[in-house]
Amino acid sequence: MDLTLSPEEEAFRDELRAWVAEHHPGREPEGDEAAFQFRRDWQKQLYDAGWAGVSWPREYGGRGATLVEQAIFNEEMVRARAPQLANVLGLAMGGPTVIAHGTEEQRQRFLTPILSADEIWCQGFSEPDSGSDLASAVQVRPLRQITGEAEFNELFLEEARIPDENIVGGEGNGWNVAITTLMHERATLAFGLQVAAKIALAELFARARETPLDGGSAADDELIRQRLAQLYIESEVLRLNAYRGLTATMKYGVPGAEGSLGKWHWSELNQALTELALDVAGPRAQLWDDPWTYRFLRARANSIEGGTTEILKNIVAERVLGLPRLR
Amino acid sequence: MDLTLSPEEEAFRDELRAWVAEHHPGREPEGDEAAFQFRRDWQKQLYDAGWAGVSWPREYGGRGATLVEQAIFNEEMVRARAPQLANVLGLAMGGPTVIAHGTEEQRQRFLTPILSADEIWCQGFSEPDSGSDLASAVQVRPLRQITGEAEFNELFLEEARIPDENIVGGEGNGWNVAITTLMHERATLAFGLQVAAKIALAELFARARETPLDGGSAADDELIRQRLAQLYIESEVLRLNAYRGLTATMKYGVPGAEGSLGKWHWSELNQALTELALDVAGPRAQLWDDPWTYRFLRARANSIEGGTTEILKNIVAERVLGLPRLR
Amino acid sequence: MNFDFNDEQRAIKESARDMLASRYPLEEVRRLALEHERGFTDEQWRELTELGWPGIFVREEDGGQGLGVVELVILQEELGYALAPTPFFSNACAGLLLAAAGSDEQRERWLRPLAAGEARGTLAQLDEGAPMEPTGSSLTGTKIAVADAGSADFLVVAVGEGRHFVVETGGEGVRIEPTRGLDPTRKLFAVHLHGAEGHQLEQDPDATDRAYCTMAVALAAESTGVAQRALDMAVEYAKDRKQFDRPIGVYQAISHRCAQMLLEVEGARSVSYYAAWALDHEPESGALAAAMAKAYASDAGWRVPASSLQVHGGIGFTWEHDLHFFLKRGRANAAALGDARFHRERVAELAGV
Amino acid sequence: MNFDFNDEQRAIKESARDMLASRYPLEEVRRLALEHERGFTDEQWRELTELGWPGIFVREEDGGQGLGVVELVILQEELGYALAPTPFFSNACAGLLLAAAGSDEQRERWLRPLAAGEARGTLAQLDEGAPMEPTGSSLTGTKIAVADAGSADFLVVAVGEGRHFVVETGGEGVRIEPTRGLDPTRKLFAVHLHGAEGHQLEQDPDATDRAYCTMAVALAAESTGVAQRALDMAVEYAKDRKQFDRPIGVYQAISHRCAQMLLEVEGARSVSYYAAWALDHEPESGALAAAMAKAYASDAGWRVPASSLQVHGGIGFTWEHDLHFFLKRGRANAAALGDARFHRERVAELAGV
Repeated sequence: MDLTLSPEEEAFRDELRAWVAEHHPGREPEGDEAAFQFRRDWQKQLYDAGWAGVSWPREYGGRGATLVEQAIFNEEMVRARAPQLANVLGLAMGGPTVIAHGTEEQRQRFLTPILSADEIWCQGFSEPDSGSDLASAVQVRPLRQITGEAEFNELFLEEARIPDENIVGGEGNGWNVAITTLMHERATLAFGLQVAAKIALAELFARARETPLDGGSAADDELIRQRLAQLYIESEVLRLNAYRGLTATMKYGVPGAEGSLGKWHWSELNQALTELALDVAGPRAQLWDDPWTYRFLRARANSIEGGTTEILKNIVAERVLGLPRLR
Repeated sequence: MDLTLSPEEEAFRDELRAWVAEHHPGREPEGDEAAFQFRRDWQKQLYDAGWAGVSWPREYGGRGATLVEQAIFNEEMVRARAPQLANVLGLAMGGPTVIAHGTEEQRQRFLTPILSADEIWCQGFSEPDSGSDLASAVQVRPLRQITGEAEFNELFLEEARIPDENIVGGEGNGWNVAITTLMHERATLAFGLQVAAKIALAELFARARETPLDGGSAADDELIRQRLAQLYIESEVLRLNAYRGLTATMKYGVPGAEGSLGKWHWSELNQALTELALDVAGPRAQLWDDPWTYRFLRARANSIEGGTTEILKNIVAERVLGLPRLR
Repeated sequence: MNFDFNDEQRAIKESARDMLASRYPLEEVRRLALEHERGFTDEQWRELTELGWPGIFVREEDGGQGLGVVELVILQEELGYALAPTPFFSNACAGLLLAAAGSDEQRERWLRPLAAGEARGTLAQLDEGAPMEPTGSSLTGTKIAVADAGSADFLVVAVGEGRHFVVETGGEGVRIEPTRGLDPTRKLFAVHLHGAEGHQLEQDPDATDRAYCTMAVALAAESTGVAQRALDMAVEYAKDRKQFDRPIGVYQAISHRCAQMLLEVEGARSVSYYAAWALDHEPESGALAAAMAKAYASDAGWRVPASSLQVHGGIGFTWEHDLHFFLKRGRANAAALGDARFHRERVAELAGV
Repeated sequence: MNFDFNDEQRAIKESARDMLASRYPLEEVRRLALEHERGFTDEQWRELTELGWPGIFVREEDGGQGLGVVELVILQEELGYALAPTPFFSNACAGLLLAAAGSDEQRERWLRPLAAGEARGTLAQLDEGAPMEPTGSSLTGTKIAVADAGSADFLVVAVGEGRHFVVETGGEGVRIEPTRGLDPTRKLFAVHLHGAEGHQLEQDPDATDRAYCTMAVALAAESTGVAQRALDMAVEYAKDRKQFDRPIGVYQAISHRCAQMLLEVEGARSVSYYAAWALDHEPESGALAAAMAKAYASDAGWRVPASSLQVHGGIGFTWEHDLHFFLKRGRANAAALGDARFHRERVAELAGV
């Protein structure tokens, strides 16, 4: 058992940290279009420096890094508050799926443009009604969320024809490919999530210290201290479970079901964190002028996006515990 | 809306209260046999004075009281810390079932001995394996619980023959009769439960005041105050829901599904109450010499006995909310 | 012992539900919330006035209907269920304080027109920074999260030691500025006072406390209605939406969640009704009952919509779906007039912990 | 970065599990708990001694194996999983304090025989009433909930200001009386001292604090094992038991409950291992990590068995079923060496809230 970084891992981290410190492009501009272009430029910059897709094979534009280095990369990017990438889903889901299930032609065709953000990928998993018929070509409409923002899109496919050579994993193998896609999403995103949780928690600590309460601050209040401490412990458990999962993945080669556990756990943690933040805000929680109000609303989706908590618990029960499946 | 008692209801309560104050037999003796005889004697005394089965029809030995009076009876008995009756299940389940579904012969045969505790009833609903074959005559063996006590029995039936005239509700009508039995159990026991919860809570308040903590008492501690207050609110909600259910039952004639809600809610409340008591005890929770240790263990059965919480939630979902049933 | 409405109360409840359902379909709620500056139309206010709602709790001598807290709570529950954007509640808060502590002259000047729906008031309670300290009858400072101030004729301004001042919004030194609230169905404003003239109400701690208890219970009842609607939406969705060839309502992750929502909604309802009854008929229990109601409904009021959102999955998180308005109202209500923790501490104190 | 045991650690874990499974089937646990006064046999203790367990964390110079907290935690998790009644842990508590703050002479006198399994100690921490105040080296007062004191050769008695005294149980003025604990698998005693002679350990706050952190982590690991076993029992039961023609494990009320138990067990395990590693290799993180581990495992250690009991239904509530022993151990552990709240407050402090 060794929870410190090896000299190679430390060198990787230090190199990355120095590079990010030098090239960090500052705050994201306002407005959807501008923000998107900003993220695209940032990803291109990473790609040009060899930092996009660090764990992808070198022959497709990656760095061939270890899983630990990939985890370090994710942690460092969050820690530096680096901008998001334009092509998160291509990097986290599409690319790994093509690497795992694609033909050599597909890899040559698709992987590099994912890394360079020349081609942006999206994921289309949810349908308005299960069993619905997919109904002229592709239409995309932004989907506003309860926070007022548009982060997702509605995608309308009407008799869209997909060329045979674009089927990944062969015909009739869709479920298997979809599962891999989701497992990659969960395993790789988890590291970013746990660091994001830690940053949010640090901000909440600061908020509590700055909020006056009964002559002191909210951070002196025993109830709030207990809840902050519990969240701190949960965030550490999330981090440590992710590292244990990573060690197992490196040993056994495939991401396990721990990713499902982590995604579910993170969503509960993040929701609890934003709920506590609004409690700390007290009567001011009625106002919109607080970043935590937005976060509270945004966090409601955490237990839905990328696999609902209900489905994740099913997966844990069936695949980890071996409980029987309802038929 | 009138949550006060009518003059008739007040008179009923005052008469009962005076009677109980005069006839209360004091503390139950040690030992299972002695305790049982004590309870049996107490019930006989109630029966002789006309206080057993207050809401049962007068022709079968009851008092013909209203549901509100039945509720007052249950509350008063708990409030006076009157001994338990020997024949709780006969009074709460067996009797009401015979009244609802029995033939006139059955009513004449069985009801009065239930009230006088001349015949003790038990309920046999749980089997070691579902679908098990019931296997010479009737054997009874006490079943010890995790608290170390024997409150339930195991009942072995081996080729026991039941005379036709003892079938209640007719052959093939078992499920319907069973449901009535359970609904009566829940509706009638609920009033006793909510008062029991209030008494337990008052004892917990006292315990908190007596427990030294940080120079004051545990009752001065903000975390404990918040939890005590929440339990107080829940106990009031339990009481008020029971009264709303009672009003509805009086209006519509049959006990509704609120009984399921109340039983489930009470079990959570009582478990939370005993959990808080052990937290108040701090390191002394390791010791057995505290009545709350016993209560903490005993409370684990609350969410199982008389219908598990899982089954009660199913009932609420299907019968109150009209959600579809899994087939 | 009868825990049910009488015939008159039932009639109020049913006509309120029917009227609100016809006037405030969710498209109208959405339109008022997102496109209307004040959040309600004159026509809508006139209709409520014709029904006598603004004066429902005001004594007949002061031009009201002389009904009780139970009747106010009935309207509030239905307003919450409909999620009707209206200044009804903010106006009622001002009216309750005037009725409790207004002099004869003050009641004549502000309460009578309020009861008649001819003038509206609102309560300005929350300070931006340090508590507002009046100099004689002159008020300076900023109050935030004041509901419907932009369309109110006067404010009841709370300052230290349980004192209240009426300030007319058209007077000198009053500047009112819209602020964005979490809940777009209730319009919030910042009120800046610079030497504004205030008319002090009488200091009657018991009567004022009862007024605040009544507001808390009325808001608890509103949250009960909000939660009930969110539950109804969840149940309907759980019956219709299919996954893996079955309606999702057959899965216990959904059905038990709905059962839990029912437990919370029924609990909030029982304790709100009880508190209303106690304020009307058993004053010695009123303060404790009101604190219980607001504490319980503060939690249930947003947890139930949040739970309903989880039942709905992704669709419930979209702006196009109406559920988010219920979540926002419920959470904003939880923060208004004392949060759950504040009221639990009051319960602890009054229950003798 | 490698969050897994090395080969030696894995070998310790596997041999511990195999040995404990063969020596402590649940009938034997039950027999020791209910029928045996001391809770263990000489033969059982001898076997642990032959394996070198009592001295596992003791330096080789003092006659131990010179291994770390990680190895101690491995044994503790397996002892919890087996629910083995043994004085191993109480003895380790005394040993950790002697190793931390014993003088050369004291270590020679008490730690070396402890490491060799030839003498046993235990920690007497909890005061019956007012804190014990020594007069010179003379101790008077009562300590309660002292594990295995009835079979111990000496006690390490904690008094104010971080001071500790070794008191031999055979000495003058020492009376030891069995008390019934919540958990029958660990025998508790009251220790009455009347002018008993104590040998004071050195006052080294850092070393003593590390000893207490180590005890907390070791107990957290034990609770992790307890919880894991309760989960395994629940999963097995959920696969076998049928209701409505299906194994109950297909119902989400059961399967999601089991998933939640897994989350808590894995969390307790991760944080206990991490804390053990930190105490061995990253001392500056040790205190915070230990507080996290004990806080988390205090909760999981009894909630998981309670949840398993719910999965089992009525049968789980019977005395004949073994589950209750796990619930009782878990809950007693939660109360020992600082409860969850105490350790969360420590986390708040050390994490800089």
